[in-house]
Amino acid sequence: MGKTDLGPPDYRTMLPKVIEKNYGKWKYHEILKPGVLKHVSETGDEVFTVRVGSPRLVSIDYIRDICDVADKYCDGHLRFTSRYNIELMTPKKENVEPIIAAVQKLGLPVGGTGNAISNVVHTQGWVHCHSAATDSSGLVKAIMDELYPYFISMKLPARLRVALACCINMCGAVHCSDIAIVGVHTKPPKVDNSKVTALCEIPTTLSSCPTGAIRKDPSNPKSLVVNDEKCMYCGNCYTVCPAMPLADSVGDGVAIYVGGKVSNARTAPMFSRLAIPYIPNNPPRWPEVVSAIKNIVEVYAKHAHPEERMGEWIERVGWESFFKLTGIPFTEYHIDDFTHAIDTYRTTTQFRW
Amino acid sequence: MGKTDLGPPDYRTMLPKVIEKNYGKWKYHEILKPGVLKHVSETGDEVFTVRVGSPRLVSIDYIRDICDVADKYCDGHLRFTSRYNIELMTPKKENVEPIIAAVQKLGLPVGGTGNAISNVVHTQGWVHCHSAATDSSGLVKAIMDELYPYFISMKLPARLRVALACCINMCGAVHCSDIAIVGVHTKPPKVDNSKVTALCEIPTTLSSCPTGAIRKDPSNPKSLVVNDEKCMYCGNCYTVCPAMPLADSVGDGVAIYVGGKVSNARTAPMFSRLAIPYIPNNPPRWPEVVSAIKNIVEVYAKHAHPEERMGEWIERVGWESFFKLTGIPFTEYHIDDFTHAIDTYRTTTQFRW
Amino acid sequence: MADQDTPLINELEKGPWPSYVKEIKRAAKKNAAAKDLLGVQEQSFKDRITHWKHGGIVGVTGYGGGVIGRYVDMPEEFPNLEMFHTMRVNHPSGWFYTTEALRKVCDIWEKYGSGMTNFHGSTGDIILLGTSTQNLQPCFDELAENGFDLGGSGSALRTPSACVGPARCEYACIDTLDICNNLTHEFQDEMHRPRWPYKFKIKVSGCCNDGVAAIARADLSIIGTWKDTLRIDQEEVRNYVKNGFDIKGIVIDKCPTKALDWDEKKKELVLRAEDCVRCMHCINKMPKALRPGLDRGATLLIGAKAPIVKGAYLSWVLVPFMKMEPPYDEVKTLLRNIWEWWDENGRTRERVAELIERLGLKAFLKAVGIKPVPQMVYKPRANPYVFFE
Amino acid sequence: MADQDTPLINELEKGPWPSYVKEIKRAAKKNAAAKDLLGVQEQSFKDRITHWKHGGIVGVTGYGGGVIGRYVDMPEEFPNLEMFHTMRVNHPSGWFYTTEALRKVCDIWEKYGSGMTNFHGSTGDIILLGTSTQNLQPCFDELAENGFDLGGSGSALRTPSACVGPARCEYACIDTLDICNNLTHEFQDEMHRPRWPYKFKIKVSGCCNDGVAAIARADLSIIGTWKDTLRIDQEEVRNYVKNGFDIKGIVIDKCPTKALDWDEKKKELVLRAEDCVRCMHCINKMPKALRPGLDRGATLLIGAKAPIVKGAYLSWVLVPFMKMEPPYDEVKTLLRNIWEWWDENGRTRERVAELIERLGLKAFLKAVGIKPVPQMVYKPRANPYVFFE
Ligand code: SRM
Ligand code: SRM
Ligand code: SRM
Ligand code: SRM
Ligand code: SF4
Ligand code: SF4
Ligand code: SF4
Ligand code: SF4
Ligand code: SF4
Ligand code: SF4
Ligand code: SF4
Ligand code: SF4
Repeated sequence: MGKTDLGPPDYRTMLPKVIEKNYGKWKYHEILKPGVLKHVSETGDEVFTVRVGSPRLVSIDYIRDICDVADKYCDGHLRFTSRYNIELMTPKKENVEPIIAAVQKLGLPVGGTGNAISNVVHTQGWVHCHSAATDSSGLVKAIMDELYPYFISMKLPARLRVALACCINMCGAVHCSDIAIVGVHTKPPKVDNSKVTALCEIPTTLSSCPTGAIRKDPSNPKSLVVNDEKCMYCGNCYTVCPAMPLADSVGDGVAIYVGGKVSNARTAPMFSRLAIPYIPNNPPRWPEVVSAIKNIVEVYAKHAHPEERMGEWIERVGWESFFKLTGIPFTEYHIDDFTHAIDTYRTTTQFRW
Repeated sequence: MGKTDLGPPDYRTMLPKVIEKNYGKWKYHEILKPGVLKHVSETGDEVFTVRVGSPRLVSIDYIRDICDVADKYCDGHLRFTSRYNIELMTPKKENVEPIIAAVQKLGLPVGGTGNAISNVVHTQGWVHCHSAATDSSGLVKAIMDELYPYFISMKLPARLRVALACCINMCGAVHCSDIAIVGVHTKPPKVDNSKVTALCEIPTTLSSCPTGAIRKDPSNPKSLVVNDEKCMYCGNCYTVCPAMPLADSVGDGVAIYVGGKVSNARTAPMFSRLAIPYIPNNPPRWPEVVSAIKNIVEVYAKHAHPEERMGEWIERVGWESFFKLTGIPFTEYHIDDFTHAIDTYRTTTQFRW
Repeated sequence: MADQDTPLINELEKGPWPSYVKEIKRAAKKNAAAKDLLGVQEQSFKDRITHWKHGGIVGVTGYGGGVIGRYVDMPEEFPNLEMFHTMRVNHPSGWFYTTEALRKVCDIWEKYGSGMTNFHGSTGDIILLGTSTQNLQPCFDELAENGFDLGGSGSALRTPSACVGPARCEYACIDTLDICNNLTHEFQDEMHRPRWPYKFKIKVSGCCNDGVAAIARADLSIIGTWKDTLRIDQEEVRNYVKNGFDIKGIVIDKCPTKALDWDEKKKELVLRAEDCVRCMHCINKMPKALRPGLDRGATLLIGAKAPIVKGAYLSWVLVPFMKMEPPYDEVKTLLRNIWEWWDENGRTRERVAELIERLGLKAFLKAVGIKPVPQMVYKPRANPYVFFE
Repeated sequence: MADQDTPLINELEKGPWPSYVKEIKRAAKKNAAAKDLLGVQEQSFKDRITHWKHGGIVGVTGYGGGVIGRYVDMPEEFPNLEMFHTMRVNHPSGWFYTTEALRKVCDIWEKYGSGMTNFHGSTGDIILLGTSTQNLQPCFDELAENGFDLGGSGSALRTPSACVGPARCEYACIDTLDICNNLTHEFQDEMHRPRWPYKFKIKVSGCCNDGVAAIARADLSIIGTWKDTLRIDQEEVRNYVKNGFDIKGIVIDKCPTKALDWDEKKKELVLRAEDCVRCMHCINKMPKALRPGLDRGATLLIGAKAPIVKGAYLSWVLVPFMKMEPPYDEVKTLLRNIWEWWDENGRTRERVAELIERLGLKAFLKAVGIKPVPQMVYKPRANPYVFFE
């Protein structure tokens, strides 16, 4: 047996020199242009950062390509951001344009800083996850092709965070994003009786269902039945039991939630809230999803005040105005009926028409 | 058998002439001084209203006294407000001072308008209710003796509504008052076995308990036992079963909730929230309760902005500041642990020290 | 009960606020039950607990409610309180009275009751406090002969109430008194014969200042509002400002949606009408200059109640705007639909809001035939647990 | 898998955003599994469903986690994906790398895996996407020899992560990287041997801009803040204003507590320090002029998670302020106390926040030895259901 419990490499061994030297001494920063940051230290040192968009799902050769650039201009160091972007740092201002040229040559965009749409936090999708109600990398690619102009510029009222989860497990901070795209099943699991006996721990499966929709089949003790009325397609049963697949080529699709945020700047963090309950999957380019998102971004860009995040704008004008301005129909699905539902019901005569 | 389902007298038969004539035509009003309103009609007519404080729990001779005043100055009409005050109305300005003199002769205060503390909405207490954990009329009297200066003046930042309920059934709109005083039991019901058989519908009683604290006595099927750990003294069992009295001369007392409002002016209506979990009953004058309320009123009066209700002020400065400024200790009891508790937990790093 | 026997409550004869103890003493002079009431009050002050027992069911012929049965737990000491029931007498809308009518009530109560009253109970009834079982029927009969009827109690419609409204308030957007009176008369059966899962309350406020606290304590809250734009008399606005009124601090800055501006150049109040949420604040502070709009009606909200059992509820917007004109058929139909659904689905002692919470607003809206609109909610759901059809 | 066999996903080679399809194709040139991955992706695009099956438990010796087992549901068509497990490799705090280290990982993955990766997974690991059961151990061993270890999966501590912090950010109030690294090393056992009711995540942000979204997705969110007053360089403030910066619109008006004013006369920014809730906004907008205070530490919050099962949670304030200095014993003790209580009381698949909700924050505070303070709540309870001791 080899080594265990080594832990990750010490970050100190990974830091570029200028970072090591000025660690904890940074004084202020400027955004020189989209994707280019300059940080100034109390020591007078400066570091320039070029932020590079990445598709995240990449080959090892892609990583090697990036390493080549870092070797050439960044003394063999680089980092990734919490949103999968690559950051190439150098103390030399004159390296900035060459870095940009080099990554652009690799087909990678520079941007994602300031009041932009940065990279999309996302998940596995049809590339790896058994739970996925939609694809992840594919849909993100379709979306970012459309939102690309917002990545390479800083013309939005504020930063706009887009995230995507391929099922309602919502891997990533999807539930607190300015725009969250979530894969949803809309049909109850189809019990696969052949698997129940072999693979299913029946009591666990029964108790996994938050609505009590699953019971034993009265006519067959080795099987389960789902009460369709009670099922809300959460997939919790499938997580614990392979005999309960929900995937459905017609029923699977995407919901869009908006107005979440994570930062505590100005306003407290907020959850994203339901804008569009369901759009069926339409690969390879999900045109309906993409245009719905574009519409929301554009309406937001047009109406929000400077430095106002999506959710802050909506709270200011009211959700009734959000639906009016975006033209998105308000339906019974938008009305919460989960455990804390009543806290969303309006207890005032204050509203807009 | 006499008449039934007659319904209440038609309000039209009760209106003073000037009201009848200008019904729906009022244009604006002024507060001439504390307790005196002037309403001006589009017709040019005016009506003057003298608002008179009342203890609510009154003898018929009191009503007759008031009727005498109304006969003399108000053409035999009067009304009561939604907070038990008496309103004497006249189109004649010259009647105002005589009305004031007449009611003051009866020992009644004039006031309760504008940014004042108006009458206390309250309930039955030890005068009539079996549920009462504190007295109502007595405690209100003690409180209003202290708050009297605020009734006859208009010097607060905004109106301040005080209400009192003698148990947590909270008769009245107590739960949305600037200051709400609530009678609370703090000991579980003492099962009166002699009554269980005769007066108690056992299944109803068992199911009345929201926390499932009551069960049958395993050793005596005709009796019930309460799990003290689980009991939150709500009295719901006592409402359905006389064998479950909670009243306790040591455990009964008063809690104070603050910051509620009903109007939709500026802010949405708000619930009152726990400021002081428990003060034991101390009749006849409940000095600890009275001084706690006085303190809250004074701190509010000192710190709130003009036209800022108690709850609006607290929301602006933060509850942490409320506790700091009033010197009221924050305890584990203030932290919600009921069904929607988590909606009160702070999900942001924004707070004051 | 001699004066020296009640040292504790005597303390409450002192002080500037009018004393209910004095009132009981006044009644005690004429009435034995009122005299015992002094005694039991003193007793409670001494013992620091209530001395009332659970009420049995008592009432008048043909009615299931309107009377609260009450018995003292020390009948030997206070024999005149052995029975001490209250009668809830329905008030005329807006609590307007002629002295003649009031004196009549007093005379009847002098004859049949303790002579003690509440003007009013917190639901709005005249509370006649304390009489015996045998006196209930004659007392009721005589009240009825003089035009008074009982209000609600038990699992029934409770006495609706309304703010003074158009009778003496320039803000009233609906005829609160007529609505209250009309609905009360329409639903006499629902009020007098309890047959629902629990109580149901209706309150009517002429504007969202909500003078009867409808939004906090009425299962159906009817609150006046307007659909067009509030009216501004710029001349009067200028007068306010000229007289030193801090229009910025008091009005502009406090508008919840920042819909107002003061144009210092033009000396004009500027309103972004589409942003106004009709909160009344600016109107309240400048009643001579600002007035509600003219296209008037009500916002209907559903479900307010006190904390028992699931915690208190404020009412939820149900119908953002409804015209309110006699005979008020639309609201009557809505009420009947609500009651039908609630009656069918509600558990014992389950208020309508609790039922809506249990079965979902969606189900409720479907049952009463109302389309979902965003005005019903502050915000859409955050969780992904949608039941698709 | 020839190019013409994947017409649907080929569409995603077009467009300005870099294409992951191109990346799979690159890997497919060298690796059969990657080639099949193209095929299964095309298949999913055609069928509009996923083709992955539930994973069985697979792993490396001595560890209970760090690997996600995965199998394709059409093994005949895609034999090289019959097993296609991912390995979660723990990243160096802040995601800083030398190219040397990165190339090493690439080489190892070329040898043992599909050649496809995620830089990074959304918890923060390097995701090595797709290998067989038999390759897991040698791959792991070689990673370990080169200084890399697996991250967390299953009912264990998950890979902690931290924002770039003091390494390249002037806002950092705590040493995010050191805290993250220190805790990760301290709790290797908790990470590698799942034994809790469910997963537990830790994330560290240097300030409340919260660059790792800790407050939304970490059971313990550690967020930098300060206790004294933010620092103002009035000269630089004036420079901003001079250069046309809209200080009123962008800063003053947007301060959540209205703690700021611009004194036009003195040309000074006025701060009411006691009202500042350290939201960072003014600092964010004027980084040359404003800086966090100097008495620094962290606010600790508890409980964020995704929606399964009870709906999503944001973290709740647990410790308003804690000094954060190595060896970070205070937070370590706290973590151990939390885990002990959770482990003892939690049900299977119950996150710590769900347990706190079920048993009450009060009980939790008692168990971990923290005194209640008002900073923990937005507001006190409104309901009267207090359990007195
Ligand atoms: C590099 C990164 C940290 C890291 O460790 O990787 C980072 C870096 C910076 N952030 Fe951030 N933030 C980073 C993720 C985040 C996140 C987390 C996320 O996106 O999932 C948030 C919370 C977002 C949210 O609220 O939903 C975040 C909220 C902020 C904010 C607050 C924005 C607001 O007003 O709500 C600022 C302040 C500002 O820019 O005004 C900020 C500011 C900054 C500054 C200016 C800090 C500094 O002085 O160096 C850095 C450059 C910002 C820029 O892009 O313009 N950063 N920042 C992350 C870059 C992600 C990316 O590739 O796009
Ligand atoms: C790989 C990753 C998505 C990605 O592409 O980035 C991922 C993938 C899975 N997540 Fe996740 N989660 C990943 C980050 C997250 C996050 C984000 C985070 O950690 O910051 C969350 C939200 C935060 C949280 O923990 O609540 C997240 C919330 C979930 C949940 C819901 C948990 C909950 O309590 O609500 C599940 C369901 C479960 O645990 O059964 C889940 C379950 C899963 C499983 C294990 C599905 C399953 O039941 O087998 C997924 C395996 C997919 C696969 O094919 O490999 N994953 N998952 C992320 C881990 C990579 C890494 O280690 O860096
Ligand atoms: C007479 C009465 C209606 C009735 O049918 O009986 C009434 C009458 C008026 N109210 Fe009221 N309100 C009356 C109960 C209420 C209530 C209900 C309550 O107190 O339980 C409220 C809600 C209180 C709350 O929010 O908790 C209420 C909230 C208001 C407001 C909004 C105050 C605010 O800014 O929050 C106004 C507007 C104002 O005065 O600025 C208002 C304004 C007025 C005006 C000025 C309306 C008018 O133009 O005539 C009346 C004189 C007010 C005064 O006292 O200064 N009235 N008003 C009630 C008098 C009660 C009393 O005896 O004190
Ligand atoms: C007399 C009155 C208090 C007063 O002094 O003003 C009153 C007195 C009682 N209320 Fe009430 N409630 C009175 C207005 C209210 C109000 C206010 C309102 O109607 O605007 C409320 C809050 C609003 C609401 O309905 O939620 C109210 C909420 C309750 C509750 C809690 C109901 C709930 O769903 O939370 C109970 C408990 C119950 O129903 O078992 C209750 C129960 C009672 C009982 C019947 C106690 C009982 O179980 O026997 C009290 C009889 C006391 C007695 O000795 O006569 N009373 N009660 C009020 C009725 C007078 C009238 O008709 O005008
Ligand atoms: S979001 Fe759902 S489908 Fe996507 S990776 Fe996470 S668990 Fe799998
Ligand atoms: S999908 Fe969710 S709601 Fe439906 S049966 Fe499975 S666990 Fe129950
Ligand atoms: S609040 Fe309680 S004690 Fe007081 S009258 Fe109402 S039910 Fe009786
Ligand atoms: S007082 Fe309430 S909690 Fe206690 S036993 Fe009775 S019903 Fe249950
Ligand atoms: S609620 Fe409105 S309409 Fe009714 S009295 Fe109060 S201010 Fe006037
Ligand atoms: S009524 Fe209220 S919302 Fe409308 S303009 Fe006036 S203050 Fe603003
Ligand atoms: S969270 Fe704060 S300290 Fe960390 S990178 Fe973002 S701005 Fe800087
Ligand atoms: S940090 Fe936030 S709260 Fe503090 S002064 Fe700046 S903007 Fe206001």
